[in-house]
Parts: sequence; C-alpha cells; structure tokens
Amino acid sequence: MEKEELKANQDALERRAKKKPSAKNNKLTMVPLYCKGCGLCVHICPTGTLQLYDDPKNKFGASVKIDAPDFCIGCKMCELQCPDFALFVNYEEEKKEGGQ
Amino acid sequence: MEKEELKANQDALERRAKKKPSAKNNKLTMVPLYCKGCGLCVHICPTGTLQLYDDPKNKFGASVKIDAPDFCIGCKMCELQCPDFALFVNYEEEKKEGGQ
Amino acid sequence: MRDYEKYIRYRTFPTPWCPGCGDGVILKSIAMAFAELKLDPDDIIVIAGIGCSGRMPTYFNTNTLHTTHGRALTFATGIKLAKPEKLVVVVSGDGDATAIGGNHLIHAARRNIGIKMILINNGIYGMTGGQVSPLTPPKFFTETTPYGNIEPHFRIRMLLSAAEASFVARETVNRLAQLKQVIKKSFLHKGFSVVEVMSNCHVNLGRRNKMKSPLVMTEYIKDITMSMADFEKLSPEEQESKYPLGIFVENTQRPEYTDLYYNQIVPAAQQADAKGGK
Amino acid sequence: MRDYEKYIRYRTFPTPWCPGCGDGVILKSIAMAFAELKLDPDDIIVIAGIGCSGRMPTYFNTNTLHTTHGRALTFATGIKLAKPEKLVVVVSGDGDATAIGGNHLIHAARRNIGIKMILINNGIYGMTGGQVSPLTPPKFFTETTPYGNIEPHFRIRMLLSAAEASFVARETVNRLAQLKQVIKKSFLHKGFSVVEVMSNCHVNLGRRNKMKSPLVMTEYIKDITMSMADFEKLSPEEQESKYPLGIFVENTQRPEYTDLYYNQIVPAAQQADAKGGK
Amino acid sequence: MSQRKVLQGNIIIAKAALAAGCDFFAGYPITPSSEIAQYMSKEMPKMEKAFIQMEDEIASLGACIGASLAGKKALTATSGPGFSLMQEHLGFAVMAEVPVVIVNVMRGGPSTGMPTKPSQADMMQTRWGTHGDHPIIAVYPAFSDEIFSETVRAFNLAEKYWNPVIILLDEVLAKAHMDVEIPEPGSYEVYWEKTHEISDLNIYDRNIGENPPRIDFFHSYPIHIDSLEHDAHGWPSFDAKTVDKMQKLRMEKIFYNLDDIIKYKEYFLDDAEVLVFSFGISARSALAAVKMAREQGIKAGLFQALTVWPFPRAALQERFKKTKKVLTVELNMGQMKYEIERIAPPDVKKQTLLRANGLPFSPGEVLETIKEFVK
Amino acid sequence: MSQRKVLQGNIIIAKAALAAGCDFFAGYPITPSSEIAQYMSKEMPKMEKAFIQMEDEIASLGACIGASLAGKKALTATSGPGFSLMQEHLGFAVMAEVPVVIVNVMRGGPSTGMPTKPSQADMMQTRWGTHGDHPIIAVYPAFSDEIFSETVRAFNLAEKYWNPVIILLDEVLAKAHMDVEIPEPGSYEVYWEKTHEISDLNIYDRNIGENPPRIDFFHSYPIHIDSLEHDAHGWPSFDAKTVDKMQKLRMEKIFYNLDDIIKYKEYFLDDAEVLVFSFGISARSALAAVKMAREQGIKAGLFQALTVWPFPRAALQERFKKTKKVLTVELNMGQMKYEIERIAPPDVKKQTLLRANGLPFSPGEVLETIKEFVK
Amino acid sequence: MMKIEIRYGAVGGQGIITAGALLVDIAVEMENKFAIESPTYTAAVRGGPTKVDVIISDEPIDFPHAQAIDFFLCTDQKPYDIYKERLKDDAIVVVDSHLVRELGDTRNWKVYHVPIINETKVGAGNVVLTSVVSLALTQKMTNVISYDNMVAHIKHWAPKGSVEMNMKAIEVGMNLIK
Amino acid sequence: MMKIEIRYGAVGGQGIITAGALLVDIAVEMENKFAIESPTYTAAVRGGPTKVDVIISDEPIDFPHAQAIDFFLCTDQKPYDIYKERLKDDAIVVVDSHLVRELGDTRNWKVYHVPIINETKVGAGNVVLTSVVSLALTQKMTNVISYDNMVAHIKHWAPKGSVEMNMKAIEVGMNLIK
Ligand SMILES: Cc1ncc(C[n+]2csc(CCOP(=O)(O)OP(=O)(O)O)c2C)c(N)n1
Ligand SMILES: Cc1ncc(C[n+]2csc(CCOP(=O)(O)OP(=O)(O)O)c2C)c(N)n1
Ligand code: SF4
Ligand code: SF4
Ligand code: SF4
Ligand code: SF4
Ligand code: SF4
Ligand code: SF4
Ligand SMILES: [Mg+2]
Ligand SMILES: [Mg+2]
Repeated sequence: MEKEELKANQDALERRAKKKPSAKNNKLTMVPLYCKGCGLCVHICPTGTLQLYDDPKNKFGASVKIDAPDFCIGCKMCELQCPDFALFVNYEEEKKEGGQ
Repeated sequence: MEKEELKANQDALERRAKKKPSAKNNKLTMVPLYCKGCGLCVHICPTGTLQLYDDPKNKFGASVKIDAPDFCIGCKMCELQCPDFALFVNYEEEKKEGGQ
Repeated sequence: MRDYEKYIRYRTFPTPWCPGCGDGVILKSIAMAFAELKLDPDDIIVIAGIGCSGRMPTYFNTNTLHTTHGRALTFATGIKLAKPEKLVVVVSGDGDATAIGGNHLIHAARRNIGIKMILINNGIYGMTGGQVSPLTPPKFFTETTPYGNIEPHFRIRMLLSAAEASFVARETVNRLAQLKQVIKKSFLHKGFSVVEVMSNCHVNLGRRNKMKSPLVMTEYIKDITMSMADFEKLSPEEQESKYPLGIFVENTQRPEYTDLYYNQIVPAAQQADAKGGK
Repeated sequence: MRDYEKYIRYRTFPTPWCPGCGDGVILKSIAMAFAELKLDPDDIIVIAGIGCSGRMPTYFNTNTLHTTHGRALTFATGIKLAKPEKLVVVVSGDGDATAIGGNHLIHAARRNIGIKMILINNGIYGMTGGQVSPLTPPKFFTETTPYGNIEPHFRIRMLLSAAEASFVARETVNRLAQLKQVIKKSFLHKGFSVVEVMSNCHVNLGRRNKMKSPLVMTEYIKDITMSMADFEKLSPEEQESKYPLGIFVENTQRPEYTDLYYNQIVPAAQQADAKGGK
Repeated sequence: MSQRKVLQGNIIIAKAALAAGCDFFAGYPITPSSEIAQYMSKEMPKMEKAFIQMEDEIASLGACIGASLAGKKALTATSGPGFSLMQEHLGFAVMAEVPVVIVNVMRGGPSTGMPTKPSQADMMQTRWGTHGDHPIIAVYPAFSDEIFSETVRAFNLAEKYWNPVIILLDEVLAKAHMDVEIPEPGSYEVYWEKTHEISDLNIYDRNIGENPPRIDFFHSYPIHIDSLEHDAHGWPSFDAKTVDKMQKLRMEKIFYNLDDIIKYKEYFLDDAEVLVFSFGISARSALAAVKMAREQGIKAGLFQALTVWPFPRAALQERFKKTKKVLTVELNMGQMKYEIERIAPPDVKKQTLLRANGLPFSPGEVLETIKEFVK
Repeated sequence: MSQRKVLQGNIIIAKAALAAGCDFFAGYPITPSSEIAQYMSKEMPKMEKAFIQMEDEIASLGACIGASLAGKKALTATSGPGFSLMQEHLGFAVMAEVPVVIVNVMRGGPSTGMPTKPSQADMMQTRWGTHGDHPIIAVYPAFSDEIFSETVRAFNLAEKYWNPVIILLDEVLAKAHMDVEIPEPGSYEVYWEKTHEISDLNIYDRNIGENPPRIDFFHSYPIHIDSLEHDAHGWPSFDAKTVDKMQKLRMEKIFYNLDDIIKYKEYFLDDAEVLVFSFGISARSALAAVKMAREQGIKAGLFQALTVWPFPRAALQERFKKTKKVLTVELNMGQMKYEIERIAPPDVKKQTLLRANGLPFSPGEVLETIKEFVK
Repeated sequence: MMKIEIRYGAVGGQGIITAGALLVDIAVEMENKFAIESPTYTAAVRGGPTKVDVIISDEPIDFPHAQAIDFFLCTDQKPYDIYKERLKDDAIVVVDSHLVRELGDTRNWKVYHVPIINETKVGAGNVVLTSVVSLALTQKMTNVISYDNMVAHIKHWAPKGSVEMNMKAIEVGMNLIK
Repeated sequence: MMKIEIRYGAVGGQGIITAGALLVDIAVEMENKFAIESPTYTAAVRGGPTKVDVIISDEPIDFPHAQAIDFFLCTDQKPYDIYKERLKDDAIVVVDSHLVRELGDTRNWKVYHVPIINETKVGAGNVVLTSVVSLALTQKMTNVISYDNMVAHIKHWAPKGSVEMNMKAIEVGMNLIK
C-alpha cells in the first residue's frame, strides 16, 4: 500500500472510533475477483467499516476487507462508489424483497 | 438582360434624372475583358452614370458602359463594388499623383 | 440481483480499467439510470469511440458498439435516424469527443438529434498513456506538454450551448446520486444531450501532477467543482480554474431532428409527390 | 496603378466566379487591407480550402496555397508555427469552414494561433452546385433540402466566442469600407481572428429561393444585417433570422499561441536542459 | 413492362439502389457524384426512407455503418478525396462485417486533381486503401444497363457477404444522359436475409468460407460489435488462435465464393489473337475498337471485368490458354496492369494503353494500339 | 566517436529525425508510435524547433505540409487508423510535391484491430492508399542501426525528390529497447538543397526524370501551390498536354532514380538455392533462420528490402537468374507476395509464409518452411 | 444502321446540356432510338468552354463521345477552337455569327453563320432559351428527330406558363437558317 | 559466442519492462554487449499479463524475441501459464511463491519459489522496486552482468533521494535466493 491508502485506512479507523456499532445487521458482500483495491470504498464509508490490506493474490496488490461489519449502517455509499462492482450492501436481503 | 438588370438600368436613369452633371471631369476606365455584366456598379452608382447593355461579345451576355460620364462625381463606389476589377475611377490621374 | 445489474454484462468482467478509475463509477451510474427508467436492454444501444472510456460499451448488457476514435456520434446518428424509437447513448472521452471528434460533437448539437452523450472528462488521453487533451487544464504536465500545457481548454458548457445544444449538464464521479439523476434526466430529454462527467485519471494525469492516487484525485475534483450558485460568487479569475455543476441548458422547445425528419419532411415529400408535378 | 493592385495576380485573371459573386468583392477588400498596411507581398500567405471561395488565393499576388476541402487551417497552423512573423490569412467558405472543417476552426480558436481567417458565409455549397451548408438559414431550399432546410444553422459569433476565439467580427459584401476596415483590424490583432463576411451566392442559393440576381440578393443581405445596436432592439424571435454586424470579440489579453511557444516553452525547455537532470 | 428511359448515370445508380432496397443514405456532396445525394434527398422522404447530409465523408460512412447495423441497407456516394477520407471507416465495416455500399465516381487525381475529368486511377486504392488485411468487393459497370444491374448486385453482395461493396463509376457516365432499360421489379434478384437467430451471442461463429449470417441490433438479444479484433461473440480478443480464425473468416468468405461474386463479359474472344482487358469507360472504347479491328480482319476480343475486386483471375487464365497477347487499357498510369502481369503466363505478351490526363481513349487510339500489337 | 547506446526503436527514429535536420513535428498520439511525439515534445523546444500536438491526424499531416512549404523538414508519426486518415493529405503532398516524412508504426488491423500487436499489413496501403496515380517512397528498417540510417535517408529522399516518404516500423521494434550505434554528426549525409532561384514563377518547370528543385514560400517571389492539377507555374490547369507532363514529372522523378532510392541487403545469396524475401521484423526472423539453415547445409539466403516502395524489382530479378526458389515471409495475409508473383520469372518456384494473428514468426518457423521448400 | 453524332459548343454550357438532354429524351422515349449525351467541362468554375456530345443510333452505343461528327453547333470562339476536332469532312457546322469569327480551315463543311444568341434574345425573349433554339436548329438541319415529336416533347417539358415562349424559341430555331 | 536469453513475466508489467531496460542498459553501455529487450502486452488496458524478453549476446542479435530461454522470472500465475514456453530444458526458473502455485511439468528446470513481491514490499518498502529486485535476482542467478556494474548503474539511474531504497532493493534481490 502506498501512503495515500495507508492514510485512507487510518482515516477510516479514526471515523470508526467516533461511531458506535450499528443497530441494524447490515450484510456486506465482496466479490474478490473484481476488487482492485482502489480504496474508494474505504475512503467514502462514513463509519470506517472497511479497510484495505496488502493482498498478494490481487494482481493490483491490495484488496478491501470488511473490517468491522457491525459498524455498517447500510448507507450503500461504498456500493455506489465502487467502480468495479465488487461490493454490495444487503444484496441477498433486498433480492428477497424483490429488488430496490 | 433579365428583369433585375433592366430595373437596375431604369433605376439608374431615374437617379441620374435627379442630378446635374458633375463639375469635376472624372475619368472612368473599363476593362472589358474582366467585366461580367453583373450590374453591381450600375446598382450602386449614386448618379446613374453607368448602364448595362446586351453584349454578344461578353460570354455572360452583358457588359457595362459609361453612359453619362459627366454625371460622375468620382465617389468610387462603383470601383469598390466591382467584384471583377473591371472598373476604375480616375485611374491614370491618380497614378500620376503617385497613388491614392 | 440489483435492478441495475440487468444492464451489466458480467461475462466480460473484470473491466480493464485501473483501480479506482472513474469509468467504472460512470458505468454503474448509467446502468442505474437505465434501471430507474425500467428500459428493455434491447431498446438501448451504447456506443463509444476509442479510449479507456471507449471500452465501456463492452460491459453493458445492452446493444453495444465500439467504433473508431472520435466518430461514435456518426455511427449513433445513423442508428438514431434508422431507429428513432431506441435509446441511443454515446460514451466518449474528452480526447475522443473534443479533439478528433470535435466536429461531430458540434454538428450533433446543432442538429439536435436525440442522442444521449456522456462525455467523460478526465482531462487527458488515458488510453494512450497521458498526452494532452483539449480539456487538459492550463499548465498541467502531460507526456506531450513536459513544460506545462500552454493551450486553453474548451469549456464544454459554453461550446455546446453556442453549438445550439438543447441539454447540457455537468456532474462528477464524486456525486453518484446527482450523476445518476442528471443522466436519467438527459435520457428523458427529447433532443441531443451532453452530460459532461468530471472523472479521475490519476494514473495518467494525476501521476504527473502530484495526484497519483484516486483518493487524492477525487478530492481534487471535489475542490474544483461546485454548484452554479457557488461558482457565480467567484471572481472571473477564480472562475478560470473552477467547474460549476448542474444542468446548464435544458431547452424543450427545440424540435428533435428525427422527429422533424419523419414528421415534417416525410409528409411534405409525400404531399409534393401526390400533387404530382414534374 | 492602385496600391491594392500590387497584391493582385492579374496574370491569372479573369476570376472564375459568376457575375456579381461576392467573392470578387472580398478579394478586393482583402487586397485593400494589405495595401493600407503596406505589407510586402512576400510577407503574406493566403491559404484556402476547396469551394468557390477556395479559388481566391490564385488571384492574390502574395504567397498562396490552395489546399484540401476544410483543412486550410491545418496547413496554416503549420505555416504560422514555422514562420510566426508572417501574415497568415485563411479564406474559407461556410461549408469548408464549418461543415468538414468545423473541428479545425474551433481548435484554431482555442489555441489562439495568429491566423487571420476570412469566413465567407454565402449560406450554401456554391462550388458543388448548391447543397445545404451548416450556415444555410432554416427553411431555405437547396439541392439537398428540396422540402426546406430543417437543420438549425451555426451562429458563428456564438460558436467562436465559446471556442475561446479572441477576435470575432461580421461584415457584408455590401459595406466595402467597413469590411476592409474590419479585415485590417483583424490583421493587426495578435491572436486568431475570424471575420465572417455575409456574401451572395445568387446562383446556387439565390436561384432556388427567389433571389437569382446579385442585385436582389445583395439587397436581401442588406435586409437581414444590421448594427448590433439595431439588432438588440429586436425581439428574440425577430433576432432569429437577423445578423448583427461589427466586431463582437476583441480580446487583446489572451496570449497568441506561437508567442507562447517560442517565448515561454522554448526558454523553459532550454532552462530545464541547462539545469541538466536526467 | 420495362421501358427504355433517359437517365443520367448518377441517377441510374440512385434508382437502382432504391430498387435494391436501399433505405438509408448519408453523404457529403462532391463532384462528380453529387446528383446521387440530390436525387435521394428528393425521393427517399417520399418512401419514408432516411436521407441525411452529414458534416463530412467520415461521418457519412459512419452513419451508414450505424444504420446498417440497425437493419438498413445503406448507401453513400463520393469521389476520390472523399473516398480517401472514408478509408478508416471502410476498415471498420470490414472488421465488424457490416454490409454497406459505397459509390466512388472517380475523377482525376491525386488530391483535388481534376474534379470534372474522368480517370480510373482509384483501382488499387479501392483494393488496398485501408490499413490491415481486408477483403473487398468492387464492381464497375460500363454500360447503362450494367449501371443498374451492378448496383443491385452490389447491394446483394453486401448483404450476402456482410462486407462493404464499392461501386466504381466513370465521371463521363455519371454525368451523361443515356438510354437505359429499367427492369421491372421482380425481374431481378433482391437479396435480403432475415435476421438470424443466435444462441449465446456467438454472432461471428461459423466455419471458414461460410457466409456470415445477418445479425443486427435490436433483435431481443443485445449484441456487441467491436472495431477491435474479437472472438465469436464480438468481444475483444487478441488470442492468436482466435485472431487467426477471425482473419480467415473475413477473407475467405470472399475467396470461397468467387463464382458468385465475379462477373465479367467476353466479346469476340473465342478465336481472339489479342485479348483486350479493360473495364468501365475504357471497355467501351475498347469494345468499339475491337469491332473496328474485326472489320479489318484483326482477331481481337474484349474481356470486360464487371467485378474488378476480387480480380477475375481464373476466367482470364482460361483465356490465356489460347490467346497469347493481352492489351490492358486503363485511364491511369498503370494499376490493373500489375494484376495482369501477375497472373498472365510468361508466354503471353503484355501490352498496355495508359493515360491519366483527363481524356478517355478514343476507339481509334485503342485500335491503333491493337494493330501495333498484332504486327 | 560514436557509441553504442540503448534506445527504444521509436526514440531512435526521433533522434535520427533530429539528426537529419527535422525541425517541425505535428502529430496525434496513437499506440504504438506515441513515444516519438513524446520525445519530440521534450527535445524540440530545447532546439527552438516546433512541436505541436494537433486535433487529429488529418490536421497533423496538414500542418507538416504547411511547415514544409515554409521551409521546414517536417515529420509526423502514426499507426494504421491514423495513417488511413492521412491518405487525403498524403495525396496533397504528392500533387504539390512537398517533402514530408511519415512514420507508420504498423499494428494489427484492420480498423482498431490489435493496437499492441505487430503486423506488416499496411504494405499495400502504403503504396496505394490515396486516390489517383501517385509515386511513393517507403523505407522499412529492421535492425537498430538501420532504424537510424533509414530515417536519415527518408528525410534526404523527401528533400531530394520533393515527395512524401513513409518510414514503416514494426510494433516489436518500436517498443523494444536495444543497442544501437548513433553515428557522429558528419559521418552521414544530410541532404539540404538551398531554395532555388526561379524566373517567371515557373516552379514546376523541368524535364521528365529531373528532380524538382526546392522552391518554397517567403523567398521574395510569391508563389502559388495548388491541390488542383496545375501547370508549370502551379496555377490550375486541366489542359491535357500539361496534365500529361505533370503526371509524368511526378511519377518519373522516382522511376528515373531507382538506383539512388532503392536499398536492400543481401545475405548468403551468392550460391543460394532458396531466396527468402522479407523485410522488417520478419527479415530478422528470416536472417536467423537462414543462418540456421546454412548450419544444416541448406543453401538459403535472404533478400532484405530496405526500400519497399518503389519495389526492388531489378535487384531481385538479377538474383532470380540463378536462384530458382523464392520464399516470401511477411506478417500479413499476402501483400508483397503479389509483387514477387508479378516480377519473378515462371521458372522460379514461389512459396509464402504468411500470418496475421499478432505473433511474429520465430526463426524456427521460417526454417521449417525453408526445409519443406527445398525438399 | 443509322448513327448521327452531334456536338454542341458554348461557354458556360447549361443551355447546350439542356439541348442535348432534350434531344436524347426525344430520340429514346419517342423514337425508340439508342442515345447518349455526354458533357465535358473545363477547369473554370463558371463560363468556361463546354462541349456536349450527343450520339443517336438505332443500335446500342459503345463509346459515348463523338468520333465522326455530323453536326456541330457552336456559340463561342473558344469552344469552337478547342472542340472543332473530329468533324466529318462533310459536316454541317452552325456558328453564332457574332461570337465565332475565326473559322480556320473549314474543309468541306457546310458552314452556316447565324446570330443564334441575338435572335434568341430578340425573338424568344430570353437567352435561357438558346437550348430550345439549338434543339430546333438541330432538328431542322439533321432531321435526327421528327419535328412533331420535338414540339410535343417541348410542350410537355416546358414549365407551365412558359410553353408559349418555348414554342417561339422553336420558331426562332426553325427560321434561323432558311 | 555468449548469448543469454531471459524472460520476465508479470501482470501490469511496468516493473519488468524497467528491469529489462536496466539489464540491457548495463549490458550494452557498461559491458559492451549487444542486447535487446522486447515487451509483449495483451489486450487489457491495465493489469493484463505481460512478458519481457531480454537477449544479451556478444554478437548482433537477429531475432528479438527469446527462443531458448536460460532464465525465467515470473510473478504471477497467468503470465506463467502463457509465457512458460521456449524455456531451455535446464533453464533457471524463479517464481513468486505466493502468486505462482501451479507449475505443471518443470522438466529439468532449476525452480526457485521465492516471495518476490512480498519481500520487495517488506524489505525495500515499495512494490515499485520489484524492477530492481528482479534485476538483482537476474544478476545473481545468471551473472550476465557484473554486480559492480549493476550497483554503479542503479546509483546513477535512481532519482535523487531514492538511491538508498534502490540499494536496499538490490540487497533484497541478492538475498532472496541463498
Ligand atoms: C484515428 C486514431 N487516432 C489515434 C488513436 C489512438 N487513441 C486511442 S484512444 C486515444 C485518446 C484517448 O483519450 P480520451 O478520448 O480522452 O479517452 P480516455 O482514454 O481518456 O478515456 C487515442 C489518441 C486511435 N485509436 N485512432
Ligand atoms: C473531401 C472533399 N469532400 C467534398 C469535396 C467537394 N466540395 C468541393 S467545394 C465543396 C463545398 C463548397 O462550399 P463552401 O465551402 O461553402 O464554399 P463556396 O463554394 O460556397 O464558396 C464541396 C463539398 C471536396 N473537394 N473534398
Ligand atoms: S454501506 Fe455505508 S456504512 Fe456500510 S460499509 Fe458501505 S459505506 Fe460503509
Ligand atoms: S471494493 Fe471496490 S471500491 Fe473498494 S477497494 Fe475494491 S474495487 Fe475499490
Ligand atoms: S465614381 Fe461614383 S459617381 Fe462615378 S460612376 Fe462610380 S459610382 Fe458613379
Ligand atoms: S464593371 Fe464590374 S460591377 Fe460593373 S457590371 Fe462589370 S463586372 Fe459588374
Ligand atoms: S489510464 Fe486513466 S482513464 Fe484509463 S483506466 Fe487508468 S485511470 Fe482510467
Ligand atoms: S456559384 Fe455562387 S459562390 Fe460560386 S461563383 Fe457563383 S455566385 Fe459565387
Ligand atoms: Mg480522457
Ligand atoms: Mg458557401
């Protein structure tokens, strides 16, 4: 990870530190095959739920991980911002409900 | 000549009728080779000095003639408007004076 | 499955873009606009020229066409005139749309033909490795402006308004909700529309200008963009390097080209024909 | 001999234009502008694309270049950049400049390269026998709009202002004195300049629209043109079919392209070189 | 019943195109082809067909390809300078396998050249003008009835082989008014294949030599068309084996079907001592010359190529078994003569009559050359 | 003293161009040629030379021609799609007789094709891509030192014959970093003719076969240059006799000077049983193969064309007197093989090794084909 | 076999192109002949010398330009000079008496000097009608089409309101050479 | 005659292109060899498999792609699968132990599994330095260039301020295989 990504992680942790775990049990789904480790989701997540990590299996060197799922408030900012369709919020659940 | 050209001639004659011959002895030079008989000079001349005529020797069928040279006031409107460098006003004279 | 995933051709994934490239975000917002309008994928065609952005059609599960550099609008014009009832979307990079393709852009605008253009302004030739584009900001370093760019950039909203475009808007990859909304509006507009999207090529523009991470470059885009109201508060000098956002032109009065053709010229011709004459 | 005749290549006369064609008038006014500036004919180059207007260079006794359709500005760009001290004049028809050549036009404007363009707007493709052009007024009949033109026309002064042009003016073939004056001013301007000249193609536009004589068509041009002051008194609807005259843009602040190149980029590069570095 | 009418060559093309089902025209005016666009602008709206004048030739061919992919039979018409500008998009049509018909009314070249003068100097450009390996079909009518029939055939070939087809026409004939037989609809073939049903979007999946099926947009299975090299789905692929196959698919659809594509006419060849090889306006000079030669007892014959690309190699080689002299007559500085040099056996003597000054050959000039040659 | 350096192929071209006096570059980026423009954008301002990135390839060549007419040595660089777009202006340069050098780094075609893969599929387009009859000079270096020397030669030929010259380069070599000997300035010819004095503005007045003199703008006698066919003054003329002469002047300046223009290399040909004909990257495969063949006792030799247009006909025909087998190796589906078919006598057996899938031939593949062929 | 070759020469040329086209129309559509009209322009945009060749035959026509001209009508000196080639020894030549003055060697031609342009203006009222005057002259001198067909065709072809003018033009043409 | 053929495989590829270029620079400019580096890309814009062939010889090189590879260094599975062709039977093969897992038939190759990427990050501090690490590995395993020249060249080539990092990268490379 480069310094910008490290900073994004750090910032996320700081944001997380200011929050409490969410009441709702939001479910985050990752598609590791598509994740390019860009960090945009980490950067945007208001609750600091996500973290980047060095991932030798990712050809770009890093992937995202759902570091603190219980902090997720289900705002879907991360899903919206992910350029690679690698992150979904409450995907299965909403499917059952018949789509958004 | 088509009706527009006949009208231009007519209009010119009407303008001329309202004028008197000019005091100055202006000299008009025609380059028959270049004149295409478009009538723009006839149309623009404020004193009705010029007239179009059917000219079988002109490949476009008409040429301009200096019909009433003494009415010319030397305003050079015709020279300016002629698209074909076929009409000059006081050309030699000004040459002698060393150009305009 | 998300509604918008219906419009995505996962079989061709992953996308070829760099990590964090704005193109993926735009891909998604267009798909979301399709979904919100509940369009049949077969009633849509997405067309692009050549460039990183030009690769986008491959990833839509609609009819898609990857054409030649700068000419997507010409193919689109043929398709729209052939099938006026289809949604004809053109995706074009800034180089594609305004360098080699600038003429087609102003002519499509002038004709007001009902093509929906998404103009991805990352201020650089991404695909070919970072040469200056007509939308590269002044003074920026690129592979072909090693001493800084001396050419002014087009201001798309000005140029297109002057070219008679009937719908002109600008959004950024940072404002997904608004972006999707504006794209949707443009799809509903009858004539030619252009949505300029400020996007990040951190790899080829950012890298040479101290913004090599998407995280930094998207922040830069946030800095230089603002609402029209905020923009108007700036001095002319300050405005020079800023980009207002929103819908700048939305003229619903101007007739759309294929409409005019089929509903005015065709009847006129048929009438003239019926009257006979020689 | 008139001063301006020095700039005329009589050996190639007569000109190939129809009787009364505005092109001859424009030829003369450009020559008069040269004369008033007392330029050495060898310090001038006149370049044109293809069209009736495109034939103009042949008749100037300066350096002259008859290029390809729509591309005169590209050749001119090469020449101006090679020889910034020369007066580089481009003469271009409306089709040449705004149909096939539209892209080069907006890019020359954007760069503000010191080329002086005379854009002859006769609203038609004269040379090829009267097909619609991007400047043909709406509803007009042409060889390819037998049921009337449904395409809006570009408004050059708008388009070029938006394309960042630093000098934009319009005159007509009826106002020789003003035309010559504006052309002269444009020659003295440092950056890119466009003087749009409303001209008469009575043969190919007039004939199909009840104005087959130059005498009628020049009157029509008088009718549709007016000073900016008069124009501004009109309602927007009335403005639609009228053309204001005068100088619309004259921005002396914007640096000229070759100036920037030789006086900013070249020293910067040489400095970088002197400093060494890898 | 059909009837002999008087029409300008350009108008015959336009009428034949409409008869062949052309329902889309995009073009940019250029001498000496503009009448085609002009006629279309008047007639097509009456038939609810689309006509548009584009901003240039690049845009014109782009629009035609787009319309074709949307199910239309598309035509554009141009001349040398415009044809040069179309080369990039010609390559697109080859790559994506898109039927489109392009008329090139040749004029004097190079560059702006002599817009009002005839020439046959775009022969090789027609074959090789765009970059990369590409198959091309080009027809070249010379007589009025051929202008009609070859135009119809051009559309049929484009549809059948899913490839651009070029119609070459001489300036002389484009501008001339002449008697022509416009056949009754139904008396000639108009090829139109229904859009093909596909599975798995495998739009380019077929065997080498097979004709591509008609597959276009808006048929309930959204497809992808690409200017990049692609696989059977049309998706970009640079895999060497895939590319190999795709390149061959594109080339061989033409070369497996030469019998269908190649057309020519033979006059007085059965006992000919000298074969005059020609096409277009020069073939008309040559035909007159051959007839004059026959009157003078000289055994001359004419091979008039109607399909110029692919080159009618086999038919000529058959003739060269017996006829040992070949005279190539073309209005250029030597182009198709290279093909003759290439395919004629060494025991066949080769002679040329070439010129590129804007004047067509008179029959007398051709006759003189024949006489010199048989001496 | 000269020194072996490591440079990318594209950069060798750029350096050689500067060494040859190139003082104007206008271009538009395209893979795999962009490094040439990039290098020029950095180096040319240092030397007070002009660099400009234009809005497209049409504009780029237009600007180069303009600059050339204003006394500069101009270069542009592109690849297939851009080269197709340049065809109209290439014709202008031929018509007006303007020296200009165009680099075409070939990539897989047609259309967008395979931008990152090598191919030799623009050979015929290089010769015939623009409309009308036109002379073309094209050089095609294969080894690093040749990239330098042929680039210098391209500028010299352009200046001498007042004609566009095309430098073909392989994607493989454009992108490769390799050892190269950059010769000392002064150790190679840099042709530069002083602008000619003329009387009566008769800028095109000369005898057939003569080189045109350098005449350009801004030399105290204002001249006219035209894309229309023209007379000795450059003024438009369609007079048949004048046109005839002008067409010949343009063509024959090349064909009267083949000895000066044509360059090739011969390896192991003196006793060869099989002549391998090749160029560019394929010639490098072939050279390796020929050496391997020799080791195995097979008498193979290589004819490497450095000038590909005009075609080195005479030199090859000389070889065909003794060597009766010719193998054409080219990375396309058959292009220069047509030239070989045309010029090789019938007793010479012809074989080809062709491919257009983005992979260069390995020496082993060429060797196998040679072995098959000599059997 | 009947085959007549006709050439018109003029400056500008719209008139003779029309004359040729009319001739071909009548020959083909009313008299069942084979026919072709091919115009040749020169460089000048407007007013350059133009020729129009018309061939009418009862067999299909191979080469569309005239090779052995039976009838040559020319209204200007320059086109006369350029296009007087390929005339038969006994060709009929009609020239405008005002505009073609230098005829050079006229071999065995039957040459008529008539004031075509002037008479058209005076007699038919508009120089545009030179086309019809030339057509009538051709009909009269060559008989290649019938007079009745010519009249019928012109009546049909002429725009409403101008039929009379056109008939006058025919009269002018028929009376120019007595 | 000395001739060594080296191949690098990776995804993305900027690192190995640099490694190859450095190798060629040193061989030619410091050791007077002939050398060429030629990269091959695939379709994907970013992150596609890339190979770089380097040939170093004391004679001029005919064909620029490797034909009989002495040394193959590969940091990813996909390029390994595609580009493992044309290796000599006794080639030296170095693969990233994390990223290349399936080796298939390794014939008589001397195969080394080492955590190239990881060690670069950890040891040199930035994955960009894979280029220098790969270069050092190559030097060590093939001796095709001298260690001293390598160090001298990298010192000269490295941007001011990053020389130390680069020296560390060399160390990492030299120590990856003991
Ligand atoms: C005719 C032609 N010229 C040049 C190119 C090379 N080319 C491919 S993409 C591109 C520019 C891409 O820039 P942009 O349109 O801004 O798209 P981005 O990659 O930034 O999304 C260029 C110059 C080409 N493919 N075709
Ligand atoms: C590439 C190309 N396309 C088309 C043409 C044909 N052409 C010549 S002039 C012209 C248009 C002329 O119109 P405009 O530029 O308005 O000039 P005008 O004749 O009206 O002065 C056209 C389409 C050409 N010469 N080259
Ligand atoms: S849904 Fe919102 S809170 Fe949950 S991970 Fe995504 S951005 Fe963070
Ligand atoms: S999940 Fe998406 S946004 Fe997050 S790092 Fe991965 S690719 Fe980037
Ligand atoms: S100078 Fe003035 S008054 Fe005299 S003729 Fe000309 S326009 Fe008339
Ligand atoms: S003198 Fe000039 S303006 Fe007057 S009719 Fe003649 S050409 Fe026209
Ligand atoms: S180069 Fe730039 S535009 Fe292209 S994919 Fe990468 S970040 Fe996106
Ligand atoms: S056609 Fe029109 S523009 Fe051309 S010369 Fe005639 S009047 Fe002028
Ligand atoms: Mg971009
Ligand atoms: Mg015009």
